[in-house]
Amino acid sequence: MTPTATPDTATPGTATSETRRTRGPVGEFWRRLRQRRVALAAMLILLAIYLFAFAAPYVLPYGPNDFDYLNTLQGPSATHWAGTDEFGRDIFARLMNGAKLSMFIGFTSVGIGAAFGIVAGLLAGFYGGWIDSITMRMSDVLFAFPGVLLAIGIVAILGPGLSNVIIAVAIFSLPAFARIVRSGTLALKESTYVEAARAAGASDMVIMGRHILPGTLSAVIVYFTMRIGTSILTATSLSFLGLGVEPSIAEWGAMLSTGRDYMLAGEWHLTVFPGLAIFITVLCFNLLGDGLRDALDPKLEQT
Amino acid sequence: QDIKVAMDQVFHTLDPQDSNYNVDFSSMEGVFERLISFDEDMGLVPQLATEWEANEDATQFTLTLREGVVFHDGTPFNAEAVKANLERLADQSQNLAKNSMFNMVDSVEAPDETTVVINLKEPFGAMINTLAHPAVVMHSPASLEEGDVSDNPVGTGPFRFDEWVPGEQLRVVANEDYWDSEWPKVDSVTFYPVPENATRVSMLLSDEVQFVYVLPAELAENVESNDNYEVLSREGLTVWTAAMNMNKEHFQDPKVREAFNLVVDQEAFLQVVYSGHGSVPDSPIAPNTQFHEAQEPALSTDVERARELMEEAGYGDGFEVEIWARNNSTEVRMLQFLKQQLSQINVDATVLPLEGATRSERLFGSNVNPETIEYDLAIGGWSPSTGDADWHLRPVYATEGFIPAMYNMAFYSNEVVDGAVAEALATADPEARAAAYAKAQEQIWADQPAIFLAVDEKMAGRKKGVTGVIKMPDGTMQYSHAAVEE
Amino acid sequence: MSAAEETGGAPLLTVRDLYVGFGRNAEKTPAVRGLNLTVRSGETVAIVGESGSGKSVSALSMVRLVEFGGGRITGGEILLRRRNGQEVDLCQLDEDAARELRGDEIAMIFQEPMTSLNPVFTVGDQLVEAIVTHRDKSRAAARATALEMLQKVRIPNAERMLKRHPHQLSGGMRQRVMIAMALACRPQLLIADEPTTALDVTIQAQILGLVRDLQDDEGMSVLFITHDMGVVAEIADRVIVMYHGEKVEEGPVAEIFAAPKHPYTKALLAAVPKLGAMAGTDTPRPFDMVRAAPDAEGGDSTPTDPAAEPQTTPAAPTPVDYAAEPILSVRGLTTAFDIRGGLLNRVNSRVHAVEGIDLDIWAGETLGLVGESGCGKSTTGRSILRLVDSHADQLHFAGNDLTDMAPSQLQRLRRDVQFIFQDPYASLDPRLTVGYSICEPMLIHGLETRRSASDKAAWLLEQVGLSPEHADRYPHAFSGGQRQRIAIARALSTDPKLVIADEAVSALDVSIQAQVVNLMMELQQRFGLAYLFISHDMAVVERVSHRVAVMYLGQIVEAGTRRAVFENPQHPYTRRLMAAAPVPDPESRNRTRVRMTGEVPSPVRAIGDPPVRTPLKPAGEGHFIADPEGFVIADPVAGQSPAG
Amino acid sequence: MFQYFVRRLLALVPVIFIISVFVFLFVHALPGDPARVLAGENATQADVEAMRRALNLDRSLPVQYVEFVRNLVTLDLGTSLRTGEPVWDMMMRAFPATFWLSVASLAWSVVFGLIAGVISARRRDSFADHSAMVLAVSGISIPPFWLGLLLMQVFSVQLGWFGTSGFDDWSDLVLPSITLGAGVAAVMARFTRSAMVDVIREDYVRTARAKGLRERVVVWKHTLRNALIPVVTMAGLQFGFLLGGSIVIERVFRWPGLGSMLIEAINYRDFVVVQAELMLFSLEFLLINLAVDLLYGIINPAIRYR
Ligand SMILES: Nc1ncnc2c1ncn2[C@@H]1O[C@H](COP(=O)(O)OP(=O)(O)OP(=O)(O)O)[C@@H](O)[C@H]1O
Ligand SMILES: Nc1ncnc2c1ncn2[C@@H]1O[C@H](COP(=O)(O)OP(=O)(O)OP(=O)(O)O)[C@@H](O)[C@H]1O
Ligand SMILES: [Mg+2]
Ligand SMILES: [Mg+2]
Repeated sequence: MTPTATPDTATPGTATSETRRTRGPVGEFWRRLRQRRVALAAMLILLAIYLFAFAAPYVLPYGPNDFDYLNTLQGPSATHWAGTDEFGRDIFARLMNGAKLSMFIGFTSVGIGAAFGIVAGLLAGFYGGWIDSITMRMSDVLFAFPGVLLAIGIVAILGPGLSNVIIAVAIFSLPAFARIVRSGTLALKESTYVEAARAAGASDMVIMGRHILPGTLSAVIVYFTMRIGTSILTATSLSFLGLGVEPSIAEWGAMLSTGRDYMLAGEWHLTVFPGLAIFITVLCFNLLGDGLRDALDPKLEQT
Repeated sequence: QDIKVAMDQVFHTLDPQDSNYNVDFSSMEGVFERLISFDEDMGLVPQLATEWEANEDATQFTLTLREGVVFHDGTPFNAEAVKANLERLADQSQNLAKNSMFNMVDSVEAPDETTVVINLKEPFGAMINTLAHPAVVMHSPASLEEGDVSDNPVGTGPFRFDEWVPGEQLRVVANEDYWDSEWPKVDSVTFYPVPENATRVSMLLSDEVQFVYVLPAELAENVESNDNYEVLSREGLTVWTAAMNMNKEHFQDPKVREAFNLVVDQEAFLQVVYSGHGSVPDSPIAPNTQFHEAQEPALSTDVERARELMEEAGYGDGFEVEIWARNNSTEVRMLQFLKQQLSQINVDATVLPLEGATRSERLFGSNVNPETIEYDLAIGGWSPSTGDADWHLRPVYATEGFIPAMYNMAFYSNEVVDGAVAEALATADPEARAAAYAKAQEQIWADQPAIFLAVDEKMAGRKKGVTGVIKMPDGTMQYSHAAVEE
Repeated sequence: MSAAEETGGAPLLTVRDLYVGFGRNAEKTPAVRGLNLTVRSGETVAIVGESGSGKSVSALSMVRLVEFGGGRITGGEILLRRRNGQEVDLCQLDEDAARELRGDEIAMIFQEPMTSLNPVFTVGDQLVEAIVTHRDKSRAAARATALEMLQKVRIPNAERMLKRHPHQLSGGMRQRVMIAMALACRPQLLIADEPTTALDVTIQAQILGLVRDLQDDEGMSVLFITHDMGVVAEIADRVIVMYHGEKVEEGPVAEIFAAPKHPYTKALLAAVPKLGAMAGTDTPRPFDMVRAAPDAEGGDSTPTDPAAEPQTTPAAPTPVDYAAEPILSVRGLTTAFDIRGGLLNRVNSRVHAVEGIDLDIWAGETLGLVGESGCGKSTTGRSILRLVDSHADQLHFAGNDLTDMAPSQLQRLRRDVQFIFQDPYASLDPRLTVGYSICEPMLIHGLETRRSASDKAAWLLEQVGLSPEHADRYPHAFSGGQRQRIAIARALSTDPKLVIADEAVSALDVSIQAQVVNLMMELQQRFGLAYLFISHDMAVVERVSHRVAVMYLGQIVEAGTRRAVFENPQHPYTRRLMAAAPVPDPESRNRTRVRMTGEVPSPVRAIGDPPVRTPLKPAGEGHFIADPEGFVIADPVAGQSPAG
Repeated sequence: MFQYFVRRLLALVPVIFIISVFVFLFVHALPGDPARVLAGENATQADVEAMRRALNLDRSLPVQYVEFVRNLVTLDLGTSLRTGEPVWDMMMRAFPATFWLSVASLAWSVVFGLIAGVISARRRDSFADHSAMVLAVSGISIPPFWLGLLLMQVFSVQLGWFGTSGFDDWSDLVLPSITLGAGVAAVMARFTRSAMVDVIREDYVRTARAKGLRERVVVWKHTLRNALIPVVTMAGLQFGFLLGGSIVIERVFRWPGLGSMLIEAINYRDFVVVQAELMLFSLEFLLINLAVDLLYGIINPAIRYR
């Protein structure tokens, strides 16, 4: 049974097996993801938006902060594709320049929340006992606090600004992830295949990371991709309350919230275009999320 | 007939004497009366007092009262009632919001039924205007005894209080026994607090209310364009400025302050921030304020000259500034505008919109130190509710007004101004006061301790056919003479 | 098809040239290739065959459920004569028409009984639902029918059972509920896919008897899929043998047993373990190896004739050195599961799953552990590996004391002790390819590089009769038996010293079983591997064991050398177990088998009321029994669920 | 079950205690001084000091905390710093509006979300699935205030079908609850879909099919019921979101509920009200989620209470 013993009973199969290599779970995942066209397209669009955001200053005729008081509140036209805002700034230029920041806020804040939440949920579900009690009670506390309020509080205490907005959104995303992962973990840790991994000598880290976590990810991904939208919108509420990023910075949420004053006055383009930008981004994230989720589930491969 | 009004804030209290808020004054305008009131142009008009006079050095004021007036609870209105109210205002231990306005009152006498004499500890030339302040209402002495004036107001006005559901609505109904038999002409007036601008306007446009109080400038056109509604617009008393912190070295140089005023385009400011509804200031105080005097030269915009001045002052490469303001959308727009304008003279602005309570803590908190306070520019608007120059020039531009005590955020201190303000207070003679205030305005205009931005318009939306519900330049509204045309 | 004419009445179900495939290349590599078969009314047809040969897939096709598992019928027809005499082709029906037939005219019992009942509805609701779907009955009437069905399948306290949820039932009871549900509408045809595989002999016997009784009453036809030749001998009229997706032989049961024609059938029958076959020997003996060569071409498979090409019978086992220290030595192993309840969530009773067991296993030795369902066999295995909290006076493995070993040390030691879980599907991570699952233990212990681990995994797959290509597939794409072999391959990957094999070969057809058992024995000889072989199949245990322990209600009631225990069973419980084993010989089918009724008495006891331990006493050389005095034959314990 | 319930209720006590500390610290960590705010910008230092004494804010934090807890225990809750009104009365006045708004929003969004989720899980990658996805994404990427104002313009101002605002009539619930529930409906739809996809291949679903049940029954009864656990968990958690979201919605629709009251109170640093209201929110949330836990057992009897 040692490798040296192999040749004794070796069949021709071993010869072919020289060339093959068992893919790890990650490799398998990529292989399946590659088959999902829609998800890949969504990923490319996101990437394109993000990259274009870097190119925007060199490509577009207007900068995000070029004001023009003679042309304020213009509707969409050939010169200003998405119209201008109350300072006569080109909304399209602001949108493109803002993509970087908004996507960063959406993704990073949820990402941080998810990372901590997942770890907390895994540990709580897996070890139970006081770790579980503390984690869950903390999440009860955080949860019981309306999210926007928590964000208001955090920003009010830490002061406004980009990083604090991210922290605020991250903190109140955290308990949801912890809950989702914990409940999945509770179910999976009793499963026979986890016991089998333990019997094979796997450490707790391996068991949690390789056998339990992937099983909880489908719900996590769904929540994660939805949450990105919510988090950009939370940034909107914060901006509206004057607690967001610096007001002159082109950030989608901030643009939406300041445009609101002009909605009723008939200047819909001030809010529609940033809204559309958020919508497309969130849609792409969700399509990508669906792809990731399906790629995680080998049973869905053939249908 | 019933009139419904949408207000921009919630009501805080039903006792104007204990409030700092225009909504409270406005909603109680029909329930309470003052001794002296303002007309639409902030001119003084008799209300419960028919005549008034002051002694030479402005330390004693004598008022003659209207006869035949009774409070809603039947208590007669007389000199004792006035004495009770004024003593309440002067009693600093009451902790009322408006106590400090009356801290110079020494005693109040009621020699007969219809005469009241107010004795001051020191001269105070602005006393009559102070008495006309919308907070200085006459409560029924009986209700003051009862002690529940903050939620059960009893006055002498054409409307009596009916019900208040905090956060939801406030209703007053016609007082059949009003002393002026011509009024009231409507059966009730109901006020709804509606902080959301768009909702407020939507309520008017769908006929749920007949009057919106505080109509945001962006939405004025919306109302105007509809045949059934009209926009009431009055030039207000508020002068918007960005105070330049003169404890900062760069603002001690007059050239820099001049450059800042030159680089900012006030016309554009009006357009961007107020959709054109307002005017460019021509003095530190607003045209409707008593003793206003237009100053020369008028504000102008000259970016080239501004650059030169900065060059001369040694700041050709500019410097960094921090600008503070409130976090409402109007002031946030001001912040952005200033940031853009200042960038033309290489001044790099960090803007900081502050949430209300945080702002008052950082500007007016007890541990505020003028020497170390961080802002370079602070945006603010000041309106003197007395309609008198004193309550603008003294808190905003006199040395005694340094924050956190009052409202001098520029830490502007000038002997001429301080002297003129004191001089004007020492007399009740309008001409002498006018001369002193002219001197002060001139000096401030020359020194430019602030970037003068705008005098905004106070706007309200009204259903056509409704009359007598009006907006005042000080930002309050009046409805005693409300009527609905058929 | 000549043999078919001999039994039964008119053809009820006729399958012609059926092809079924999976996934993208459903056409290219079908799992079922050109299957033909006929079932006549009143007849019982058994399908036997290699594990993974397409038995389950064929059955699922006949009820048109294979589509829902990702399969596709790519050719052929399935003709059913309906009750009204009309003949329909199931392959051509749309989903709605097929649905009407399902449960009404054709009913099916699935291979996995434990997960086939919906956990959120009561047993009664699920039964009633099946009835009202097809019969124009009121719910009350349907309920009465449901009750009647439950009584028919001899569920004690049927009235109360109706209100229970599946999780409150033991495995055997769930299986009977499934049968009741399948029979509720009195179908013309019952398709039963390995209905007894997961069950121990006693319950198995009970269920077989039941199916037969019901068939007599209702006159329905049965298509019975199994790999247990004993069951076939007992129940079938006709046998169909499948191999590699095709039918290779068909005939009346007696004929097939007496004179198998196809080499695979011969191999199959030769590999059937028979209880008592080992009489007179002391050591285990490998099966006579009749490996049917995997057909490389994928064309017509012609397994090598065992007679023509006799496989090398492995050398006689090397004797075990009993003088040495045992590799595993257990004293007083006790495992109890707490049951909590009450306001303060205190422990108020315990499941005494294992109660003071002593075991020794020497290197190179196989210890067979037998006993009926729920007696604590699996728990014993898990306790030895310290996968559950348990107490032991002594737990020595290869010179290490496991009783209070740090978790990290324990992890390292687990390389040397491997566990093959009873339920192979559940023990494989559904999100990992089986290749990776097999590699994982090697990678965890740093035994191999990724590449060399892959090679070894491929080699192991071949050893258990699968092909290296299977490494890239996921567990759900395998048949029951294939999964079990994957689990075995994984357990062998780290070159362990001790393997705990919990029902490791129960789902395998006998030919593969023989192959796997031989592999295990070969490894034992070459590397001195020790096995704790847990099984309810008495014949296999007899074949593989050096020594045997019989377990009842958490305690060992008889232990000794295999020869002593099997040739001279002393304890009444042991005797009863042996009597319940099915005999793979159609000639002896009418003998009255001992049918045990009722459930195993409950190991659940209130706190402070521990079970009495009955110590073992010598009963001959190398043979011990517990005092039979204390032993009471279990009465039916009404509705007692195994875990409180 | 009952015992479990009582046990869980008891377990809430420490949580509530932690929350009370948290709430207290949160409130007191907010920059801004209530005395300062309440005194108004024109007030002098002396005014502010007087105000501070009048409001008992000059006492040490621990003393204030003890007072806060005592108020909680006796359900007295104290009086508003700003209006002097008993906080209990204020909350009881505002509670029904918020309650009905949350319930109406949750009800429609859960029903809608479930239906949309099931349909898209059932027909993965179909037109219906994609439409549901686009709707769901709209639901979370449209800011509530925007949707609210839009609905108000169309249905109140233009069409005149509903009142713009306020809560005088049950029909007033329609627009705000649609606005508030949109995000929740989206989350529910996505989660339902995901959970259904997980369950639909289980063995017992195959059994249901083998019984010959109608596809509708298989999907809506056998599959959905099992998929409901994660969905119900989410619904419980969304309740917290509703409470938070109602702050914005209440403002737009002039809803006389706790949300607008809370924002007012925060603006004025009316600590007593903020504390009491945060405690109420928390308690409500905890109870809802306790109810969700109990629901688990009803949905899936195999879930054992520990
Ligand atoms: N979902 C699937 N995808 C791909 N292949 C599958 C799938 N399900 C089954 N198979 C393959 O089809 C073949 C037949 O499987 P089936 O389950 O019918 O075997 P079986 O004869 O029932 O075996 P056992 O006795 O082990 O249950 C096997 O080789 C299996 O790997
Ligand atoms: N985690 C657990 N919690 C509570 N009771 C348990 C647990 N695991 C097993 N049991 C109980 O312990 C007893 C022994 O179970 P075990 O699985 O060891 O039986 P077994 O002999 O392997 O039976 P089978 O042949 O059916 O596999 C049973 O009554 C079972 O219900
Ligand atoms: Mg099978
Ligand atoms: Mg077992």
